[in-house]
Amino acid sequence: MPGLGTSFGRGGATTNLQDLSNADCILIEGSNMAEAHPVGFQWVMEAKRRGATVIHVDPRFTRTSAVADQHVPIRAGSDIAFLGALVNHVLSNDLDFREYVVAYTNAANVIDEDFQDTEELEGLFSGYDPEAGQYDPITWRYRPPAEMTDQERQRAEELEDEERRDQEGSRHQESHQAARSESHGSGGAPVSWKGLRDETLQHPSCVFQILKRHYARYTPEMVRDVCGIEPEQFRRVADALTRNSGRERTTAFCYAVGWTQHSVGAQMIRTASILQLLLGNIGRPGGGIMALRGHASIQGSTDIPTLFNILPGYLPMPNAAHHQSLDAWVADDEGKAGFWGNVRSYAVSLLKSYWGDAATADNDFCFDYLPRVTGDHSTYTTVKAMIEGRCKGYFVVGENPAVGSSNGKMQRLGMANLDWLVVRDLQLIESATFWKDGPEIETGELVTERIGTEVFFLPAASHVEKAGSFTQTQRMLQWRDQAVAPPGDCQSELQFYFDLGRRIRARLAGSTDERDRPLLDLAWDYPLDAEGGPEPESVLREINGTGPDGAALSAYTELRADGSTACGCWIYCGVYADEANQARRRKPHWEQDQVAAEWGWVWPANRRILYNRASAAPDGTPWSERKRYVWWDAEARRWTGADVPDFVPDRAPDFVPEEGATGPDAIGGRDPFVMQTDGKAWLFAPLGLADGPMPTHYEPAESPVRNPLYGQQSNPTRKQVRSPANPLNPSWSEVYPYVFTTYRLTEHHTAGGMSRTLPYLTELQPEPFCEVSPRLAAERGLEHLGWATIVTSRTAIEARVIVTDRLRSLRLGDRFVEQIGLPYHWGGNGITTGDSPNDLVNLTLDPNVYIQDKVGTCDIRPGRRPRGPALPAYVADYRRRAGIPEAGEET
Amino acid sequence: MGSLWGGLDDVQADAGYDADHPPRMGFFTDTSVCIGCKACEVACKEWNDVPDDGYLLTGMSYDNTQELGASTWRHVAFVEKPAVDLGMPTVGPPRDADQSAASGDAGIRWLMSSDVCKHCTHAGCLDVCPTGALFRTEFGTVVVQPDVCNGCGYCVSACPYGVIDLRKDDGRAFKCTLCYDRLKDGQTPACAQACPTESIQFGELDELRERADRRLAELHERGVDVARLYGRDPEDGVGGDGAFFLLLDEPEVYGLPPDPVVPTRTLGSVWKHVGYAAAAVAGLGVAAFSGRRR
Amino acid sequence: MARGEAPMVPDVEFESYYGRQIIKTPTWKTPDVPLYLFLGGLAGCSAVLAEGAALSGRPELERVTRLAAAGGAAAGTVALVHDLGRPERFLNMLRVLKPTSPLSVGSFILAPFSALSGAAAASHVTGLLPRLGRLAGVGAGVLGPPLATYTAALLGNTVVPAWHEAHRELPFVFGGSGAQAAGGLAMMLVPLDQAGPARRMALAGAAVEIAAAESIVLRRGLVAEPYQVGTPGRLMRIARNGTAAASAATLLLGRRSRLASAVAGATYVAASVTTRFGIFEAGLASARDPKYTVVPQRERLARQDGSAKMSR
Amino acid sequence: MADPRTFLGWPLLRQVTGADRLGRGHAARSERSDRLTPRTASADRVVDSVCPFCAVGCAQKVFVKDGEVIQIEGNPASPISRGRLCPKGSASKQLVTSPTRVTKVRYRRPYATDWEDLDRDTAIDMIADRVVETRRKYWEWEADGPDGRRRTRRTLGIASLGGATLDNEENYLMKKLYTAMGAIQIENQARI
Repeated sequence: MPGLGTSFGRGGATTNLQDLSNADCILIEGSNMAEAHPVGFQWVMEAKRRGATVIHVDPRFTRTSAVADQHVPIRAGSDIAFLGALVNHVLSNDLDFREYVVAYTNAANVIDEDFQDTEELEGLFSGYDPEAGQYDPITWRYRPPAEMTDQERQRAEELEDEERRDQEGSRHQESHQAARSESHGSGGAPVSWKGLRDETLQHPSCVFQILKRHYARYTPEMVRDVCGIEPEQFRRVADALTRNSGRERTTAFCYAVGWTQHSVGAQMIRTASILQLLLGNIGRPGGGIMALRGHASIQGSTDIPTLFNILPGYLPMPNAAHHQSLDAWVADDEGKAGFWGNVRSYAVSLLKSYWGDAATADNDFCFDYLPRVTGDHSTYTTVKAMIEGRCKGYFVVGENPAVGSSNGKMQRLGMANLDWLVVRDLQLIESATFWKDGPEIETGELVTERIGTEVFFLPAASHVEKAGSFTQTQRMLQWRDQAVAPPGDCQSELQFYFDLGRRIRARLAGSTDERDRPLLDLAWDYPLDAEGGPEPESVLREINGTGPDGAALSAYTELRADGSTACGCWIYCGVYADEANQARRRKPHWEQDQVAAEWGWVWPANRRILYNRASAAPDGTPWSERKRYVWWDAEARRWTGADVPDFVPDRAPDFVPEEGATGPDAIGGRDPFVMQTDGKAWLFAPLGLADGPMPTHYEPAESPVRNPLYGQQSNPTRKQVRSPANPLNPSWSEVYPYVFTTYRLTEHHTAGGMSRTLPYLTELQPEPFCEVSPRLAAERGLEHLGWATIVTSRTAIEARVIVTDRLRSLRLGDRFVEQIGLPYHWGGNGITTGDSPNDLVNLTLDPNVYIQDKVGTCDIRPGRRPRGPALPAYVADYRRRAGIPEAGEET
Repeated sequence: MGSLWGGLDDVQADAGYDADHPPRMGFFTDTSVCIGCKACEVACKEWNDVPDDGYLLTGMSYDNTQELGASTWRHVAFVEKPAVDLGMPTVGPPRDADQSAASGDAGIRWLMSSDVCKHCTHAGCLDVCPTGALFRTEFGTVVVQPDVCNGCGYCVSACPYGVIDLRKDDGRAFKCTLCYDRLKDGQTPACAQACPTESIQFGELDELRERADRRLAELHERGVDVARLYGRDPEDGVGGDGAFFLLLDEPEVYGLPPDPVVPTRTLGSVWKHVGYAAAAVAGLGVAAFSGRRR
Repeated sequence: MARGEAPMVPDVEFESYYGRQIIKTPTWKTPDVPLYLFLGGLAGCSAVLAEGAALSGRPELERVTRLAAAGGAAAGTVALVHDLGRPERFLNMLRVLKPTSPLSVGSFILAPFSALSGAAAASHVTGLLPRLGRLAGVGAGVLGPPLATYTAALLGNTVVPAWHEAHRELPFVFGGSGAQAAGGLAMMLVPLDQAGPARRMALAGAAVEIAAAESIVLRRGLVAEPYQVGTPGRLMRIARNGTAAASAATLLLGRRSRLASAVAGATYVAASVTTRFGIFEAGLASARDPKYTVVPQRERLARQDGSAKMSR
Repeated sequence: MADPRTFLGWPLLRQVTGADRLGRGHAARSERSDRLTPRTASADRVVDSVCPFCAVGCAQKVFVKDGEVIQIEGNPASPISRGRLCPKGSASKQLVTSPTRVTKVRYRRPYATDWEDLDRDTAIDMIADRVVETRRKYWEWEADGPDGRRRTRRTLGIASLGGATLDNEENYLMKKLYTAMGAIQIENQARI
């Protein structure tokens, strides 16, 4: 999300699936779209049928590669080197879409003179504090404009003091940084002013030149040595991308967890954003970056987050160090340019929807009822807290961490140390039965009779037994009606949590303790449906927001900061416009154009392609007839086109905002990125990312090779979860010489709870297997369909062996790197069972979003793994041989 | 009377339906856009309540379904082949041609194809079925009537493609019905509706054949010379298939017979020789008594 | 001309889907179906002998052959119904009469034959309604030869390579083998003086069967291989040798020694059964290996010089 | 086939007298084949839904008869999926009607070796008690920050994981309740 959020201002896919059919070239990387999003892939095939070139970059030759025009085998985790080289190719051959780049990106912005690049500091940017493992972004700022009005200069100093206070004052400002980066799901990071710009792009410190220098060493030969991709094939990809960009042609990118699940995940997406901006593909039909989300409503569960560091609409959870009042909480972004400038009205509206009448102006609208975060409370840190006995109660709802989360053993050790655990799911998943049949029971590391966790398994309602909305990968909300009643004790989470909230409030009814006020004042009365649960549409209406007269609002521009409006999630305001559930619209596509605006509802404001102002030239005319999409209608003095314009509807292309304008008024006619405080897309991110303004290739935490580009081996700001249960394989170790990467199969669903329990799916892929190249099979004596044991410093698992040419031995410089493929769906329960590959994965997290590095090193041996206590002994022996200190202090 | 082999324009009329019968429906499976997702296998089983049949990792690439049979009416085949024998130069930059069959860097080809009953113009299974359980529907498709079949198994030996089989614990023969019940209600068969990339196309057979010819020409023009149609020719050994294919390699690579022929084509000769033999036996009988007394 | 294990045809190069068979292995169960093939032949030819015996006044021969015809038909029907997946629906065999289905045609032969041969045998044994019995016998006699030979169409009209390639010879194998069996059985149970026709029937049948079977086994090309190697090969050789020995014994001692006649008869019957099992197993073997389907079809295509069998 | 005893229903007669002389089509039809209709034709209602598996959001039609789901297939009207589904989406009926689905509350006592029954109302009461108790026991008004103690008003005793498979409305109520409760260790699949 922050990858897209900081680059463009919103953290969601910039386009939609149908639009892929308008692309002239589609690059699929960090995704196996034909297998993970097969029905969405029809649009890629549509483009292919019209002559588009489809390129798939993936460590393995998958079902996507089978129908792609080019498959580029790449070493897992080395994507930034490949994409950086493409950026270098574009810049050094002047193949960028210059008019687009100058007008719509911050290429012309000149950066602070104190800024130093990784070229000068051996892989680090200026402002790195080695002890805290974090950056101080002060030197990454825009250089102030030559002449500034007094008001601007005064504002600049004010903000500068605030920045300095932030940096020196708080050593533990991770969550501040994380909250800031994650909160750019909607609303770019705030910079204090538009900065000095050299539109000739010649100034040595302008972003364009900095980028050129930064990626100068990312050559095709470097790509061969880092990624294992032959220069000749690299050039074919580069040609395909550049030939299919510009006024007449557009290229689209598709990615998924193949990019997000890395310790440099956000930066991989940043590189793609930079490349697409240089090629001028953002905001245009057949262009953009399609973030392919995994679960049905993962976009929804970050827009309306069950996440620790954000509130609905990407409002940051208040941070104890900075936000002790409503004003402090909104100060960071209030008043800046762009729609994010109205953050106070969004925040107050949220507090009104939480605490209703109890929230008044004089009590900061109950701001003080909000709990505050003090750093990283992400799931892996919480699991560590469970192991250390600091967290006692756990709800696991529609998720299966024992198989789906990384370092499965830590997950189970954590759950074994709880007082109570509530699991809500359709089937008895591994996370509910770890105490009875988990892997640690077999090895003796845990003993059932000594696990004190009290476990409640409450059956859940399926998707046809409850009404509600999902938010899909193209930011579309689609409503589901209820088909049948939930059987037996099954109930929806809506029913369960409403009931739980009611019972908790009943237990605290008489309390005069200040602690309980937030619960007692909570606006928790909803109209009830036939089964006694809250009426789902009433909750959606609350999310949409209501005005002073209680009527449903239709746009977030109607939200006010005076408490007269309430809104559960400001970016979803409009989903209940005109008192109608817009997400429930089902106008058949044959009665609409391809944009199909009357099917479901897309946030924000039902806009299907974001930043579509950029689909028109600076003067408002379409870049070309072939790629016409949104343009300026001179007579009607309005923006018009196939989609809801992502711009101020009546703002002329030549409009220049007056000095000191704030919020939406500060958006100029040539600023398509309306959520960014400078209206431009960020090639260079002065703020908002914990690990640097420009993506830089770092090796994963566990890598078979040294970082050929810099002395700095891994991401300097990566988040390490230091725990005896999370030892790391030393890099380029002979004991763990191979790379493994986990992935999904079409026939199964993530942790297997919804597919390994179904005969029709299990018979399609019945047993866990690993995919290895013929060369590796020969080297380690692995037989096709035989057994293999894969071991890392965490644990060892077994899997059947599939020897296939689809896994290529990659030549990196003078040596071969072998990659092992591991589908991760299996666990101890279900029709067929097996070991969970995620048990192998180490916890090294991306500093922006705390997602783990799914790539790691391992060893592989023929035969099944040891059983019982012999397993931990076998793994410990490996650790010893690799020189990893036993359970002592991390080196 | 009814024709036994060779071209046949109106299979329904040949099976006794009057002139206002609906057009002949069928499948055209364009394997060049198949992504091997097996949605067709699941959608078919879900609609027809076909039982699951075995959890076995076969090692045959991603095909653990193995073959068509009584409890598998759709089967997606997976073949991993080196791209070298593509009949096209793979060295040097590929033309801008649609290389859907090959990975651009001459590494590997991964063929996928969703196999199904061919609903032949001259169907061996239908011809040999003694009870009339197998019959030609008004849509020109070939269907087993489960309330009639007594499990004699003759159809299993008469199918040149090895599609139909007896279901072990049930005793009767089963195969794809081209969703005969859905067709009666004007609906699309479950597999065709589910197929994400429309590799499986359902429609009137004549129109599908035209569409297939256009697609073949389009692929040849893009340099994919290995593309060929299989079962489209009304003059082939089964009179052309109701469900035909666009393949990217020899048929036997997918487990399909290169030159399938309906046994009925030689039935005339079979009956003739049976007649001769019967006469011979009768002759023997007479001769046996015409000789000397003892 | 003993044939060794070595197949006549060298190993051939062909592509397949992981070596899996292309056509399905026939689902007919053994011993049900091979036994049915034998019993059909026995019953059919016994009915012919019975008519001959009735006309030529050989009461012992008539009694044995009438019982053999009726018994064979009944046992055959039981074997056939037992082989069905849904035996309770055996009557569906008479739902339609399909000339394209040898089994449908066969059902309309077996059913009346069983009735008529049963009636003839019953009337003969009980003496009731002799004229009707005789009439039924004639009917059975007429249906005898078709019953004995239609089973060849049953196998010949399949896609099983070993059977389909041999569809011209199989009727003669089955017809000959049926005659051989009927004659043999009669030689066992009928006194020498009345068994002359049985001997002649057996000898002639054997000759026809051996000639036809050898032309199948010795055929050039891959498809004869299943009849040469493995169990089917052995069975075919045992049957051929058995039949030849029985014929020699019949010629030399048939007329003189009651014991020799009985032994020869028994050998004839055994050889006939073995032939059926040999041919049945050969068919299964040719279905299980894809080469027997692919290679001959490739050769056929090549012969038609790749004419537009498949539009490229 | 028609009951062989009713002479007129005998297909052989239809074969001999009709146009289907070889008995390969019209003559061989059984009554069942004539009356055959798809089970969805007799559904009580068709409900608009969306596949619960991945984020493409394929629209589904859910056919219901006598309170049971009899079919789930793609909705051709959808501009995203055009009526198509992947293998998982196509298995949706089996997902919602799976015999191994748990429909009764399961409860495991601390240190116990097996599940036991527990009625739902009691279970939710017990959970509410535990939430209140754990919240009280691990409540924290302030925490050490870089600039000294700062007000946090939260509990670190309770955590929650889950929601990418849940509805927006459900995630909303969960975050609202947890936030009011002071529980901040709230996470979901966006993190894995």
